[in-house]
Formats: sequence, C-alpha cells, structure tokens
Amino acid sequence: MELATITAVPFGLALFLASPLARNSLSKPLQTRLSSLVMTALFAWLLSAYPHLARTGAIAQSFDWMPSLGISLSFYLDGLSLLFALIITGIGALIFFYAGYYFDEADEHNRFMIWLSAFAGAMLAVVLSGNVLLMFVAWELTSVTSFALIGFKGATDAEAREGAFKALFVTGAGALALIIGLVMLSVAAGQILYPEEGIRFVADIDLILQAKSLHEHEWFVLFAILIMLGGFTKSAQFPFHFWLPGAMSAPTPASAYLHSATMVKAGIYLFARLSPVMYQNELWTSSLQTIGLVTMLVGSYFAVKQTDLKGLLAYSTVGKLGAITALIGLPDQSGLKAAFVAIIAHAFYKSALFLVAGTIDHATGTRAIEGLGGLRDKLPVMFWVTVISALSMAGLPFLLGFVAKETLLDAMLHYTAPWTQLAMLMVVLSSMFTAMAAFMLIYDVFLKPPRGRRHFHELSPWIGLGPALLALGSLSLGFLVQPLIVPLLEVATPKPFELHLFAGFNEVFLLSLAILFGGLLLFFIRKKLIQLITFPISGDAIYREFITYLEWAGTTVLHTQSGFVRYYLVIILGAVAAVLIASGTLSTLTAGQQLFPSDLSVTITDLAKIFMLFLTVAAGMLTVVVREHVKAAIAYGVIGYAIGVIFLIEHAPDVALVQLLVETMATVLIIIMLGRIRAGVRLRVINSLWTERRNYNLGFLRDLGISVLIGVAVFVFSLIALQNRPLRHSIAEWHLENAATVNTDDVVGAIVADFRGTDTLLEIGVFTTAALGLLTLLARGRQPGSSLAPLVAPVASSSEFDARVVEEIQDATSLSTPFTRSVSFVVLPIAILIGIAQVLYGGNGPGDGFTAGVTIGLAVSLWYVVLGYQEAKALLPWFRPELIIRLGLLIATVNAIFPVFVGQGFMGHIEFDQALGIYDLVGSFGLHVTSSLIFEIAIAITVMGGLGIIIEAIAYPTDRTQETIRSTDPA
Amino acid sequence: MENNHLLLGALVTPLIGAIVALVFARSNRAQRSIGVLAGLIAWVFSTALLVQVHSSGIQTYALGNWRPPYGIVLVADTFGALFAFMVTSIMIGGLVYTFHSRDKCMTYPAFMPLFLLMEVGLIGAMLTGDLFTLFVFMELMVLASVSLTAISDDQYGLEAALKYILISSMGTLFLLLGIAAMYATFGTLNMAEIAQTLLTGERPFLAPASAIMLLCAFLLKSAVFPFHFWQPDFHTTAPTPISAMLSSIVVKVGVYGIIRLVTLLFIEEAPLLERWLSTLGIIGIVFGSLGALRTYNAKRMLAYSTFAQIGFILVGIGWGERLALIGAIVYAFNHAFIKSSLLMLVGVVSSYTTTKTANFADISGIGRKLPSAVGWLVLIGGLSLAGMPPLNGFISKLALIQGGVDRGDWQNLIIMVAAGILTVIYMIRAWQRIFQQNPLPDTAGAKNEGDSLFAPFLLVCVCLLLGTVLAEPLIQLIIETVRQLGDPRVYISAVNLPM
Amino acid sequence: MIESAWAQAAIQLILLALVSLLVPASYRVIVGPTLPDRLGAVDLITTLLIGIIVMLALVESTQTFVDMAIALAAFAFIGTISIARYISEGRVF
Amino acid sequence: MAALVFGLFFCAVGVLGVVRLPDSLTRLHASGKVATLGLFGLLVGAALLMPSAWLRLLALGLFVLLTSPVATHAIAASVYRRREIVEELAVADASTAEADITAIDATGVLSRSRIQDIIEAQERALRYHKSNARPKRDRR
Amino acid sequence: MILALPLAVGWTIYTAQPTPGNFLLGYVFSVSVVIATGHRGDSLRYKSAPRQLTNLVAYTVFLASEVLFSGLKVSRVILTPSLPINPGISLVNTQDSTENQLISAISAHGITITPGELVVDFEETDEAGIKMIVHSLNMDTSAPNLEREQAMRLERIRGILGHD
Amino acid sequence: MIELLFALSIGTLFGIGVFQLLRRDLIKAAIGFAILFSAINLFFVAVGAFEGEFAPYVSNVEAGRQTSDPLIQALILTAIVVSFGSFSLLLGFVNIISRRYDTIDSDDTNRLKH
Ligand code: NA
Ligand code: NA
Repeated sequence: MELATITAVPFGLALFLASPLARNSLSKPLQTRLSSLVMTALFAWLLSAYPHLARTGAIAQSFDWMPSLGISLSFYLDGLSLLFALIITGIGALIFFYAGYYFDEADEHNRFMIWLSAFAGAMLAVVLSGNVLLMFVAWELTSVTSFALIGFKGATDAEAREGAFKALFVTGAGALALIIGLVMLSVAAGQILYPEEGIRFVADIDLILQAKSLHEHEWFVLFAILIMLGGFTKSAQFPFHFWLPGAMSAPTPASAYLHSATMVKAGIYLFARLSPVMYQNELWTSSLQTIGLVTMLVGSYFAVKQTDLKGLLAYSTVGKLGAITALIGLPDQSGLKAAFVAIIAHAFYKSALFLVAGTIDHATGTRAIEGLGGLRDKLPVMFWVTVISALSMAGLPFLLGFVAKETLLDAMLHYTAPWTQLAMLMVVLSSMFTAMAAFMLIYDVFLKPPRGRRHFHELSPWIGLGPALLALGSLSLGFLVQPLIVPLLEVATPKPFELHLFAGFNEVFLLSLAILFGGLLLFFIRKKLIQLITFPISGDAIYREFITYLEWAGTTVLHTQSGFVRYYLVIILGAVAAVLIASGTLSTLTAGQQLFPSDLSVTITDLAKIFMLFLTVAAGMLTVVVREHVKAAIAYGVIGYAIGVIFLIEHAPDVALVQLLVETMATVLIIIMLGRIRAGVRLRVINSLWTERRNYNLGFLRDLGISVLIGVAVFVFSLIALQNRPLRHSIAEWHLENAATVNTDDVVGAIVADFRGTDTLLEIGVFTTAALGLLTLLARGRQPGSSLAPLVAPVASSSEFDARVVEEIQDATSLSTPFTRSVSFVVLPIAILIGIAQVLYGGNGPGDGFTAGVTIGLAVSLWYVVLGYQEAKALLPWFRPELIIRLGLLIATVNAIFPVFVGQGFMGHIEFDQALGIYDLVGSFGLHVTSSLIFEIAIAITVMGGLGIIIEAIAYPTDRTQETIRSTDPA
Repeated sequence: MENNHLLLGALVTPLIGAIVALVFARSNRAQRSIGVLAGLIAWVFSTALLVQVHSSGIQTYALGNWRPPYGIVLVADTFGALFAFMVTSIMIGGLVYTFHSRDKCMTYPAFMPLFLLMEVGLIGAMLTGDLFTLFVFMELMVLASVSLTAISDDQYGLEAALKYILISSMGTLFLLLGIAAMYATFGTLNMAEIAQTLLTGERPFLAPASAIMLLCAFLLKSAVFPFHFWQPDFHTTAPTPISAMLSSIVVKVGVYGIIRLVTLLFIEEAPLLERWLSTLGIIGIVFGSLGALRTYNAKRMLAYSTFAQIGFILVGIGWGERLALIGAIVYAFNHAFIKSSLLMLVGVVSSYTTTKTANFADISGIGRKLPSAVGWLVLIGGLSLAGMPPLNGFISKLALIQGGVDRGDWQNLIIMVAAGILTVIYMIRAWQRIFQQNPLPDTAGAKNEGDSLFAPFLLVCVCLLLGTVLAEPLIQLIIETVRQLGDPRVYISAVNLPM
Repeated sequence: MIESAWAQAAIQLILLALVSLLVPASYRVIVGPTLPDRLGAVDLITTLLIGIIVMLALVESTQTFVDMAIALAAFAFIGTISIARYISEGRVF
Repeated sequence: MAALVFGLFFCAVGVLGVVRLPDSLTRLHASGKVATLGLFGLLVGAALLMPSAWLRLLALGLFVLLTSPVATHAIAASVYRRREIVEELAVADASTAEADITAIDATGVLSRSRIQDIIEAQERALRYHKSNARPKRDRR
Repeated sequence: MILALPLAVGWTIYTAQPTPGNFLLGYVFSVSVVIATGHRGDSLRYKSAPRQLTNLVAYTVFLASEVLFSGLKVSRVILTPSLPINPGISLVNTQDSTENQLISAISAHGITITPGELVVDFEETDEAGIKMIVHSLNMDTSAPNLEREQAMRLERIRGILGHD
Repeated sequence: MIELLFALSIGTLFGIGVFQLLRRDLIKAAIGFAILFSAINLFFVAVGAFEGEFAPYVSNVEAGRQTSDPLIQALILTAIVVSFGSFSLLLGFVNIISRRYDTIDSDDTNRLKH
C-alpha cells in the first residue's frame, strides 16, 4: 500500500494530460475514459486497504522532506482518511466520466481535465497526508487548483473571475490563520511529547494524536481558534459562507466535485481529524456547534430563496456542511457517526443534483429556476435522478438520506445541553427548508409547465451515466447500509457503531416524517414565505465592505507618496531627529560626559582655524540667503577653499590639496551646468520662490525646525566625539611605522595607494560610474561624440530635446579675449607637467594620482571654457577621454591583479625597480617604480578621462536643427 | 591564515567584466556576452566559495597581503557567502535578460559596465570585513543603480533617480557619521576588531549613537518606513533587469547590514535596535501591502510589495531569536528569486506594449496576446509571492511563522499574516487583470514580439526547486549561518587579528 | 627654521592679521552690490588664502604647505574665469 | 621680516580698497593688483625666512604672476560686457530697457515685478546679439 | 623645443630638485607635453638665446619695479581719505601690426598686473592691430602715457620673442 | 575650546545643508547636498583618532614628531571623491530635468506619485 504513490497518481495524470503527447494524440473520449479509469483504479486500490485497516487501525508511511521545518512526506491512512479518500476517488471517477461529455471543445476539455486531476490529487493529499504541515501544503494546493477551476471561464466571464478571486481570498485568509494554528499545534505537541528533548515540532499526525493533553496547553485557545478559522472558511461556514455561491461559476462538473464531495469537506476532515485531541476542550466543541447550527439554518433558508439552480444547491450544501460541523462538535465525539453518514449521503445526492443542474444548463443554456420547467419528457433520466436524489436530500424514508437524517436527529436528541431545545428547533426548521428545496427541484424544474419555447441542445446518452449511478447509490445504499457502510464507518470512528435503515416508529422516525410534511407545506406557501424573512446583512456585503475599506486604506496610504521629494526628506530627517530625541540617545550621550571645554586657551593657529570656520559658516549662510544661483555657487566656492585651509591647518596637506582642486572643479561644474539651464527656467523659479512669496509660511518654519534639530543633533554628536575620544591610538600608528616599507614618505599616500589601495580602486570605480552615467544621460539624442556615448536616439516621448527647450549655443570664441586664450594655452602644458610631478613625486609630498587627474582635468575644462567645444576638441586630438578612461581602468585593474600571480595578493605591493634591477637608475631621478606608482598613474589617467568625459558631455554644443529632426522622428 | 582566491574571484570577476565591457564599448553584442560570462564566472566562484565556507569554515582574503586590521580584509562567513551567492545567482538572471531585451538603454555602451559595477558593489558589500570599504561598495552600488535608472527608457527614470540620489545622500551621511564616530572610538575600521572590543564589554558611549546612525543608513538602503519614499519610483522606472535587481538583491544589502549590526557589532544594543525594527517592519508591511493593492502600475505594485516583504524580514530580525532569524534569512533569500522573476515577467509583459509601460490601464487584457507561458509564469511567481506551496515563498512564510511562534509575539505575527492575505489579493487581481480581463479600449496595440522569457523562466524554476528539493539544503545552510552568527567569536577569530 | 621666539611670534601675528583681513574681504562678497564685485572679492580672498597658507608654512616650517598655495594660485583662477564668463552673458559656452 | 610686513601692508590696503572704492572696475584695481603685490611681499619674506623652500616659493610667485592678472582681466571683462549688453538692449527695445538693465545687472535681486517681460527681453537680446554678428573680438 | 625649455625650468623649480637628471626628465616631459597640447611655438622665434633671455630678465625687472611703484601710488590713493580718483576707459592700440595674440596677451598682462590700469576687453578694428580697452583708476595721470608705455612694452616683448 | 567651535561649525553646516536640501529650488538643493558633504569631511578631519602637530610623513615620524592621523585623511580623500562623483551626477540630473520638465522647482518635478 503505497500511499505516496496513490497521492501522486492524479498529479501524474494531470502532467500526462498536459503533455503534448496527450494533447495531440489522445482524443477527447480517450482522455475521459483514461482519467475515469485511473480514479476507479485508485478507488479500488484504496478499498483494498480496508481489511488491513480493520486489523491494524492505521497505516503510516514517512519520507524526509524538510525536517528542519517539520515537514515530512508522511502519509497516514486510517478509517477517517479512507472514508474521505474513497469519496474523492469514487465520486471523482463518475465526475471525470461525466465531464467527458460536458465540454464541446477538445482544448477546453483537456485543460479542464488537467486541473481537475490536479485538484483530485491535492484533495487526496489533504486526506492522506500524515503530517499537518504537509496537509497544509495540500490544503493550499486545493485552493490554487480550485481557483483555476472556478475561474475556468474567467477569460470570458467576469463573474467567474470574481468568484474565483473571492474563493481564493476567503480560503486563503483562512489558510493563513490555519498555518499559524498548525505550527503552534505542532510546537505544543512537541512540548507535550518530548518535553526534555528539545524537539521543536511534532507535525506528524500519528504523533499529534498521541498528545492527549493538548487541550490543556497554554496556547490552546489561540491555536484552536486559528485552526477553526481555517476550517470554517474552507467549509464555507457562517459567516464565511458567501464565497461558495460565487464559486458556482465553475463548470458544473467542477462544482459538483468541489462543492459536494471534496473541497468544502476538507474543513470537515480537518475538524474530524483533530477531534480526538481537541474535543475535550469546551471552546472547541461549543464553537463547532454554534457555528455549525447557525450555518445549517442560514444555508438551508437561503437555499430556498435562490433563483439560480446551482445557487440553490450551493446554499443547501452550506446548510448541510453546517449540520456536519455541528455534529463533529457534539460532546464526546458522539456526533461523529452521524457526521460520517451525512457526509456519505450528501456526497451521493448532492453530486448527482449538481450534475443534473449542469446537464440542464448545458442543454437549455439557463440555470434560472424561473425559466425552467417541463423537462421531464426531454430529460427523463435526469428527472428520475433528480427525484431520487432530491428525496434523499429531503430525507424520504429508506433512501440513504433518510438514514443520514435519522442518525442526525438521533444524535441531536441525545445531546443534552442547556440549549438543546433551541438546537433541536434549528435542526427541524432547517430540515424543513431542505425538504422544501427538494420539492422545488422536482416540481419547478421538471414538472412545472414550461414558459415559452426554448432552445434545446441534444446530449450524448452517456452523460446520464454518472448521475444515474449516483442516484442508484442514494437509492440502494440505504438498504445496503448495514453490509457496506457500517464496516467502513466502524473503522473511521472511535465509537462502536449501530446504523439502521429503519429503527421502528420511534420519535426519530416520527420527527422525520413531520419534517417531510412540514417541508411540503412550506413548499406550497413558498412565494409568500420567501418575502417574509430577509436578512439585513449578508456575509457578502461585509466582504464587499471589507474590500472597499481595504481599497480606501490603500488609496490613503498612497497619498503619502505625494511626489514631492522635499516632503520625503522632511519626513525622513524629521523621523531621524525624532528617533535621536525619543530614544534618548542624545541625552544618554550627554549624561555625565564632558561637553564643554575646561581649557579655553587658543593658539594663534587655533585663531586662524576659528576664522576659517567662521568664513565657512558665513559663506554657508550666504548660500541660504542669496537668491541667485551663481551667488550661491560663489559662496559655495568660498566654503570649499576655507575648508581646504582648515585641512591644512589640521596637518592634512594631502586632503587640503584634493579639497582645493575638487572644489574648484565643482565650482566650474556648477557654473557650466548653470549655463546649460535656460535662464528663463531659473528666473521663474527664483521669482516664484522669492519674489511672490514675501511672507514666511509654515513650510519655512518647518524646514527651519528640522534643520535646527538635525544641526543640534550633529553638533552634540560631534562635540562628544571630539571631546571624549576615548582611545588616543589607532591602527594608523601601524601605517605611520610601516609606510617606509613601501618606499613612501607620505603616509596618506601609502595608505591610499597601498595599505587601503582597494578602497581607492573602488573609488575610481565610483568616479567612473558617475562619469559614464552623466555621459550617457547628456549624450542621449546627440550625434555620438565618443564611443561611450549612446548610438541611438532617446526614447521618443521624452521632451528634453525638443527644439523649444534646447538652449541657443553660440560660438564660444566671442566670449574670450586674446589674453584669456593665451593664458589657457600656457596653463594646460603646465598643468600636465604638474600632474606628472604629482604622480611621480606624490610619494614624498601632497598630491597623488587623483590630484594629478583633477589638475589636468581642470586645465582641460579651462580650454573648453575659453576656447569652446569645437576649437578645444580640434586642438586636442589626442585627448579622447573615452579612450583615456578605459586605458586608466585597464592599467589599474591589471596592476591590481598582477600581484595575485606573484603571491602578493590583490592590490599587493611590488617593487618593479628592484625586480628589474633598475632601482639605482630610477632612484637617481628620485623615483621608485612600484606597483603603487603604476596605480597612481592609472588613477591619474582614469580621473583625467572621467573629468574629460564629464566636461565634454556638458560642453557639447547642442545643434538645434538636428534635435528638431530627431525629436519628431519616432525612432 | 590563507588568502582564499575564490573569495577574491567572486568579487573581482564582475569588476574585470565591467572593465572589459568598457573596452569593447563599440559592440553591444560583445558587451552582453562579456556581461553574461562575467556573471557566470562570478556565480561559479561564489558557489564554490559557499561550498568551501560550508565545509571548512570562514574564509578570508587580506587585500594586498596587508594583514588585518591594518589593510582591508574580505571575509566570507556562511552569511556573507550565502548572500553573495544569492546576488550572483540573481545577477545571472538579470544579465541573461539583457541579452534579448529590446530596451534602448541596453544598447548604450555604458549600460553593461554600470550593471557589472553594481554587481561589484553588491558582492563587495556582502564580503567585506571593513567598515569603510563597506561604505565605498555601497556607494558604488548606489551610483551605478542611480545612473542606470536615470538612463532608463522610462521617461520618468530621471525623476526617480534625482529623488533617490537626494534621499540616498542622507543615508550616505548617516553612514559616514557612524563610521567616523566608530573609527574615532575604536581606532580601527575592521569589523572583527570592533566586535572584539565590544565583546569585552567595553561600551564606548558613542557606540549606541553610531549604531543608530548605521542602522538608519541600512534602513534607507532597504527602503524601510519612513525611508521608503524613493523606492516605488526608483524600482519602477529602472530598466527591467535593473529594477529586478533593485527590488530583489539591492534592498538586501540593507538587510545584510542590519543583521551584521545586530549579530556582530552591537549585540548589547540589539534589543533597542530590534524594537525599532519590529515597529518599522510592521508599519512597512501594512503600508506596502495596502499600497500595492491600489497602485496603478504592475511594476510599482511589485515595488510596494517589496516594501512590505522587507517589513516581514525586519520583523523576523526584530524578534531577535535564533529561529526567527533563520526565518528572516530564509525569507530574504527566497524573496530575491521570486521578486526578480516577477519583475522581469512584468517587464516582458510591458515590452509587448507600444509604450513599454506596465500601467494597468495599458496592460489589462494584454495577456491574451502574449505567449501563454507568460501567464503561467506570472501566476506561479505570484502564488510564490503569496506564499503558496510548493513554491519557495511558502518555505519563507513557514520559516518566519515558526520563528514568530517560537518568539510568541502573537500580535505582530497575526498582523503579519493578516497582511499576507493582501499579497494574495493584489497578485491575483493583477494576474486576472493582465491575463483574463478583456482588453480595455486603449490597450489597442500589442506588439508581436517582446523581451525573452528565458531569464524569468530560469528564476521561476529556481523558485520551484527552492520550494521543493532544494528547500532542506537551503534551510540547513541557513541554520548553520545563524549558528555562526550567534557566536561572533567565530568571525573574530577567523579574521586572525594580532594579539 | 625660525629660531627666535620673537620672529615666531611676529609671524604668527602677521598670520593672524592676514586671517582677520578675511572679514572685510567677505564684506564685498556679502554686500556686492554687483556680481563682479562679489567675484572680485572672492578673488581677493583667494589671494589672501594663498598668503595665509604661506604664513602657515612659515609657522609650521613645512614646505609641503607651499604646494597647496601653488595649487590655489595655479588653478583657482579657472573657477574665477568660468564665473566671470558666466556672469558676463549668462552662459559659459 | 620687513618683506612680510610690507606684504601685509599691501594686502591690507588691497582689502581696504575693495571696501572703499566706488565701483566694480575700480575695486578690481585694489583686489586684483594691490593685494597681489602684497602677496609678492609675503613670498619674498617667506623665501628669506625659509631658504629651503625658495624654489617652491618661486614657483608659487610665477603662478601668481601668471594667473592673477588674467583673473582680474576676466572679471573686468565681465563688468564691461554686462554694460555693453545693457546698452544693446536699450537699442533693441527702448520700452523694456529699464527692466532689462535691472535684470541683467543683478538678475535675481532687482527683478521685482515683470519677470516674464525680462525673460523675453533677455531672450530677445540674445537673438539680437546673435543676428547682429558683432565684429569678432579675436580670432586665431 | 624651445618652448619646452622654460617648461623644463619650471619643472625643476616646481619639483624643487635642481639636479641635471631631474631637469632632463622635466625636459623630456615638457617636450612631449608641448607636442601633445599642439604648441608649435610659432610665436616664439629663435634669434639669440642669451639676448632673448637677457631681455626677459630685463622685462621682468622692469615689470617688478612697475608693480612696486605703481602699487605704492595706488596705495596712497586708497589711503587718502578724499579718494582722489577719476576712473575712465580709453582705447589703446597694441601697435602690433602682426596681430599676434601672444603679444596682445603679454601686453594686457603687463598692463593688468600693474596697479592703476586694467585691460577690460579687446577690440578688433578695421585698421591693422588689436585695440585694448583699458580702464584707468585715474585718467588724469595715466591716459596720456598709455600709448607711449605700450610702445616701450611692445619693443621689450618683441625682444623676448625674437621678433625683430 | 577649538573642539566646541568645530562641533558648532559642523552642526551649523549640517543645519544649513539640510535647510538648503529642503528648498524647492533644485540648484539650491544641490548646493545643500555639497555643503553636507563638506561638513562631513570637516567632521572626519576633526574627529581623527589622534591629533598631531605635524603632517603624517615618514620623515616627521622618524624625527619623533607627533603627526596627525593619516588614516582618517585617506578616508576623507575617498569620501571627497565619492561625493564629488555623486554631486556631478546630481548636477547632470538637474540639468536634464530642467529641459524635460521645463522647471527646476522640485515641487513641479512630481510626475511620479501614488
Ligand atoms: Na601624496
Ligand atoms: Na582615496
């Protein structure tokens, strides 16, 4: 008995049907018969386990899957699972067969068969899995596959989409509750079974069932509720029942399978499965009872209100499921027997009725009860199937449904609780409604005189086989209950069993008859009755409200995404300031620390520093108060220079040099960028932000507040950092001591080029990144100026190259004078020489590859500024930044990798002059040819190229006519 | 201590690839081939590295043979190696996607080098043992992604890039402030050495403030509430393969940093940080899920979804228990595969529209005109995102729930799970809108061909494998990772600091 | 090397005097009134900074500082020229 | 030391001149040149006090000599040309000339009321500027 | 090649290593840089290096004295409370018929470096030569002398450049 | 004393930078961006793990002089380069934004929302 194989077979079938082999070469009837046969074989196979089970009670098989998460491929077959598995495969075989004649199109048929097989597999996996987490996996698979089945016609039918979505939403939500519940359950079981051994999860069902004190666990209430939520949603219990009617947009065979025999029973299975360890707790039983009874009454009442044939069946299913749930919830598992009988009976009559409904729908094109009637002659088989099944549903004596109803009434009568009377009343009322629904099915659909001529679609005679067999079951099994069903149920339930077709004219029998007559009575006054009671609220309305509310919440959330980057920054910075204050970090920091200096003496250099700081802050303030951008740029330049001098005073000449050069470069960049932005655009902003806004508004104060907060936070932070440096030593001491080993006087240079060379390598990578990004951005839509510029026109829709906004570019030469021109001619060679000197002698003083690159870049930018793009380009044929940057990066990379092959490690230090024996020779020039020198050269080249790219991209003259052509051409 | 060349190889291959791709800027085909090749080699290196780290412990590489803490050291513990492996794996998907994409921007000579430099930044950030180098790697990644988004075919890419570079600078500032304070406090940049000092119980008073600074920087990189505003714009407008990388692995750099912070450096401050993480995570979950429900664009929906999913991971970290951390890492790992495949799939869908947009108004019903495989893959991906078995999203969910149950934080657990249903709603709705609904009148023109499905197909397959046969090995690996993270002494001793 | 304490003090005083000259020089940056005025004042500040750096080199007795002054002298004017061109006609190119 | 004092003196005079002198061009005389003279004094003084650095100081002096006048000249040119444009604008459109002068002279500060007019006038000026092809100031 | 010589000297000064080796190195670099930046040195003609060098030194000394004395003069003006200035603009011809840019530039440099006058712009006129627009702090004292000084300056410059 | 002033300046510069960053004028915001990074560099140099009286040169070390912290200087160098790269990229963005949106008002640069 390979349970895994049994579970896998339907999935295999689905895969086979999905394979091109089956799709192309297997005809529709063949597919049908094959599937049906497979299900029958599985049925037989499962049935063959029965004798074994009768002897041993259960079969458990297990394979490892994810032991660390507690999921194993465990399978468990006992009477309960067997019962469900038989229903799944047995009814499945008939429905597969029926489906073969339901679809006209081969493609649709194939697709349906695939999903139905997969669904059958998932369902089998639910009832056969021996691990609650594996069961959950299967449970979710039923949700997914049923989603596909309900939404089968989704491509054309909006209702099908909506129904499928609703089903997935409700059962999915329940499943999320369920998974938490199951995880908690398995943790709890682990704690109970192996309190000492540190086993986290016991998710295998056979073990969980041994955890008899589960109901006393501290988490019980929580996980019981969560598990019940999962079950209630799946089994469409009140108030989650509303998804089931919506799911009726599935093709009828699917509805018949899902909603009579299988999916909705998964919840029932779950309750029954866990019942042995849960039933001792009051919460569990009373919840099941209450919800079950309410669902029963509501479902059966709504059923008779339906105008849609499948809707009627759906709600009556809801009602029946409620009854079964209530039965499982009866104290001491006393209702299990009745529940199982009900499950079997319901499976037979309800799937038959669904199939009848599908046939009618297929034949007449409608399912509206109003429009049907007089079908008795046209569909004789269906008529008799309906009569038998509906009467079984109504509980007519000697049919299978009667046995079920009898056992139910019996169980309810023996149930003693404070509110027994009320429960009994609910049972009787709902049974009357069910009987009424049954009469409606027979009369309104088949006997009532037809209204008008209808289209009628001829059907294959084989389509009646499935329904007929099911009706036969309802008819005969009542009589065969003793030999056939009782043994099966005896295996399934923990209680001794007794089941009678007719137990004599006892109170149960009389009650059954009364119900039948009551139902008949109600049937006659149905028109009035239906208008009598209406529910003010329905689950569906709540669901809709809920979705609307969610959507409202979503929209509200999206409003925070306002599109204003300033607000984003305000929120972010405000939050950080709030966190710093709220978390008390600042106050704890300041507590007990020396904040203010005790020593107030200053040296002359300190005074110089103070002046520089003052200059920095003053220029910073100036950038705030000036309106014009160029003034801000000038002020910003002052900040940069002042900080550079501060670096110098702080004995950081290397940094100071870089700072001075970079600030100059940055200022130049700002200026040429400003020159690229139309004056009109800038003036408009200045005007709208300053001139038209005299009064300082709230936003200004808010910004000011946040700036002050951040400023104060940083002030405190840096003050503490400065005042209380705890360790006056660092790894830099090692660098100071060892810089000599790399033949460098400048320790900073040694760190940059050797000790932390990779940082520098990456840093030029960052720089290259910026250059490439800027080049691509600025060069889009131009004639390619370099091999790194895009060769294609930009996206047609972007308007940046519209003639309207392209600035007018003039010949630059009119802007310069012979004096500036001559000086710029002189400065470039000097700058290059300085650059070379900085690279070669950078090891002994400030300056390194980076400064060299910036130096040359600055001089080149001077050429572009003074001479204009065309002339500068013409005069510098060798200056091809896109080649230079590549050369630099290549050298840097090779230089970085080469040491790996001589055992020095990536970015390792190599003394090439030593190795080549030219140490003294180059030494006479005051040089050392080392890998760091080559690296510096590479940096210089890369940075020069990168700056060249940036400057060239910005300086490129935009040609108006070309742009116009390009922007109208939708290429 | 031996230098491990696999470690170097994983990092350096994409760098070399970027340079070589730059050299071959004239030929777009050559660039793409170089990119894929470099990605593959890096993947092989990182896989081998992961195997080696798994079998013989933490591997290091002292760059330039300058011994730590004086030089820069690369460190691959299981955590770093695992994340680097994740990065290289997803990157292959992204690189392969560029191969048959019709986006204009992918023909730009700078595209592939920038893409590979972004990979360098990503891998480097996860393998470096040096605080400042971490900053440089992160900047490399940020600038590369900003550039790539700015040059996107999407005309709003520039706006997104502008916003991101402004907001991201805040993160850079926090990071630099934190690093400077750390250096001033500890006199070193080596994470192991800092951890060693902190382990001795010494608590320099700047430590908690630095921790918060660094935390803020990482939160910003991961786009956690309230640092998230840039994210939907940025992730949506980037070129498809980039947006797939951004939303899957780039956001994980922050996650990586946060986990390092609470497990290696600031173990004592961790409870304080974790309290914040849980709160922000929960807000993120709610915000992201609700936003995804109502936004107007499929890519944007996935971006909001990332916002929410990062929330899940943060709550996992915030629970501060071993099991929960396992859950968080499993979640982070799996999410990368799911989200990248989904974004690429949406990219494929939008590549069939004439305007290359993923606005629902334009792609509703377009699915009927696409190869049916697209619909299947999107459905599978969506279900995986929603945590349906047997896909890897389910594994993540289960692992995280187990962590939550272990921690017993019912309130957050239930909020999380309740928000999980929103994932189902928005994914299924989107799927139905694209693949089932009738086309809207304005969805007139669908093109006959679009981007290749191959890359997302590969990634979806991986999702399936990770949900089934590879799940257990992955979880075992992550359990080992968390065990290693639980004892910072292992990391410290592997770095082999001088006594 | 500056041996005598007196000379050292005098140099420091000169340095201080130079630094304090920054304040009136900043006056024109802030007050203007025209852009070239501000730019000229920035140029003046640059000149003063070069002087300050040279004095600092004297105070600290290091030649390396002079390199900084050279950088400032050789390249700061590029920024000035760019701005000057920009403000003369509102464009650079 | 005397050279240092000399230098300081001229620097101070330069600064004073910048503050005192009445208009942009005259101020440039002080800032660009008197202060540069002061700087030379400082350099000479420094070279005397620190003979080891004389070569570097010489290089510095050469650079100052080279670049200082050109910066001054560029600023002066900007002053001069701004005036010229203003005059041309007056020719181009007498009615807006007043506004244009303010707009050009200190773009943001004085553009009080009719910003749109000014923008238009400026663009008109640029067009005029271009079409009237002034004699080239220099050529190669 | 000649142009490279001053550059090589500059290199030696800048690197502060007055050794022959370094000068040689500087010369090599200078030559390559001069070639790379497209200077063909056509403004500079080789006549007699010693004489040209002497002229250069003489010009420099002249310039220095000019700078110094006119600096003193301007200082006096600035320090005088009444501020006795009479600013104005005048046109000065470079008097160079070759319209050599370098000569204009050096002239402008010479005028601008000395306090008192300042070249604000250039103008090409229809007649031969480039005119300089010169701003003077005090028109009364400088305007009459400008043309004469320019003639002197031009002569010195030609002496340096070797244009005879 | 000087520490206090340093901290004060850094705090003020941060405040100025943040305030500028929050301006609607994108060019002002860009300048704020640059100021913030200058402030960071100032913080770096001020906070160096140790102070010294001399520049960090081997010759100074060998002469037994107390030099300043070289490592922090190397870090600043990198930080300067990185921030310069970002800044130039930002300027490029503003430039193209001004053409694409015909404005440099960040409040009008809000096509991406919700
Ligand atoms: Na150096
Ligand atoms: Na560096």
